[in-house]
Amino acid sequence: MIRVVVQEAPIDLAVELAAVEAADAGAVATFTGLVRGDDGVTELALEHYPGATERALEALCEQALARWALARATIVHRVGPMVPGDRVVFVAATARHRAAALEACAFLIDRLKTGAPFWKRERRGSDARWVEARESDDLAAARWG
Amino acid sequence: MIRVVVQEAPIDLAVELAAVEAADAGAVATFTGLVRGDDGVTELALEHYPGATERALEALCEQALARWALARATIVHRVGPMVPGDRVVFVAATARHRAAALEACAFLIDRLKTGAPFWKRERRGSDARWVEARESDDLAAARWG
Amino acid sequence: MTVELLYFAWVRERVGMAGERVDPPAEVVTVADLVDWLAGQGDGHATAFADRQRLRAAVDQAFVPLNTPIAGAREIALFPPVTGG
Amino acid sequence: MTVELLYFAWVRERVGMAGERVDPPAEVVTVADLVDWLAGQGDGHATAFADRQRLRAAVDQAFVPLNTPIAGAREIALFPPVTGG
Repeated sequence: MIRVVVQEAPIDLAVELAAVEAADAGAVATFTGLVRGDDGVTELALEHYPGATERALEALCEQALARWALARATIVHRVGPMVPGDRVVFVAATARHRAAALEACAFLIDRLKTGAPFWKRERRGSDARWVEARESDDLAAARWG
Repeated sequence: MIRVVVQEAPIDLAVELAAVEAADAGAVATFTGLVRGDDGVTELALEHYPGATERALEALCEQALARWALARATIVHRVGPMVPGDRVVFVAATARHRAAALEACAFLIDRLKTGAPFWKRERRGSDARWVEARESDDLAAARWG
Repeated sequence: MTVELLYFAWVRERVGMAGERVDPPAEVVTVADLVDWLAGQGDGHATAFADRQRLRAAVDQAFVPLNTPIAGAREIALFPPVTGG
Repeated sequence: MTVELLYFAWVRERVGMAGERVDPPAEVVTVADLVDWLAGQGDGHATAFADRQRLRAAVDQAFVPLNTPIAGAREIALFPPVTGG
């Protein structure tokens, strides 16, 4: 089962986890990405491509379900302006066996970094700039072949 | 930073996640193990070796901190009688970078299966039996060298 | 051929709009041709489309390489490499 | 030498107690020797300690192989392979 949400509202982990655990699968692996404030960032704004984003994330979930014996794959992504500590993305994979859940969770977040149309703009005080793509993200996604 | 708890009380994910996210690290990987009821199990009871259990789990967290650049490693393990759907174990690793968080989380749950003194007894109606150790768990733990 | 263009991130900012409807000439066959043609449509466009190495594209919401033909496309999006997640 | 023994899971159930204080003879040098000696201490003990392949041990809360010497140990735990997590 696939759940993909792109939203401007904050991500409520209690709600997302409850939805994920409702599946009758013993292994629940999650990844949550938070806005980091340790390098002076005061605001992170995320732009996306409505429609194409949801398609890309659903395609990622389908790939995960085809590759591992999962009960459920979930991606919840926030867009718009955020501040340090806010949750940007929540990914979850549930399965009967922990290896499938853990691997699928890592796959989803690695692929999401390079395969979905999101763009980050960081603000430090009055200075705002678009984040450059990182080669390390391409490498992490490539490892899944 | 290490947090290890062995408790008879239910695991409260909201509390545990809040504690984990308080660390100023952008990547949060978690694994939650639930009691499965799909093969007729009506109750799972977990016995442990008080004192030695906490030491073993703390040692696992220390190994993870030595091996990956983590902000925080957390293991919360429930003991005593549980029913299907209950959370047995919650593992979390936080880091600046997602690869470290994801790998450390997988390491902690793999090692925990073979390296900590817990014993499971399953009840199906009136029949109760101790769960046999599985070779696949030894193999999963061995892959971390 | 009339096609709907969408711009994101700094492409949008440099062009100065989120999208436009265009009718490129017949010699515009691929996305790369479209980028070259757009670069001549004004100062903002020139800045946005100067460096192809830093541009990515989607045709009808599917990510494609820049040498992809655009015949029959309804919606083409142009944007920098993604930095999501 | 007096030592505190702890039993867990089906070892505890078969012996019929969670632990006991024992004073094994001098020829009991290793954990394996202790297991053999305990097997002769009664019917429950005999059932619990019949199959060494299925027994694991900790000396003073450190997991050890069964050929580990027990000299100086204060607490020895005997139990089945763990099935945790």
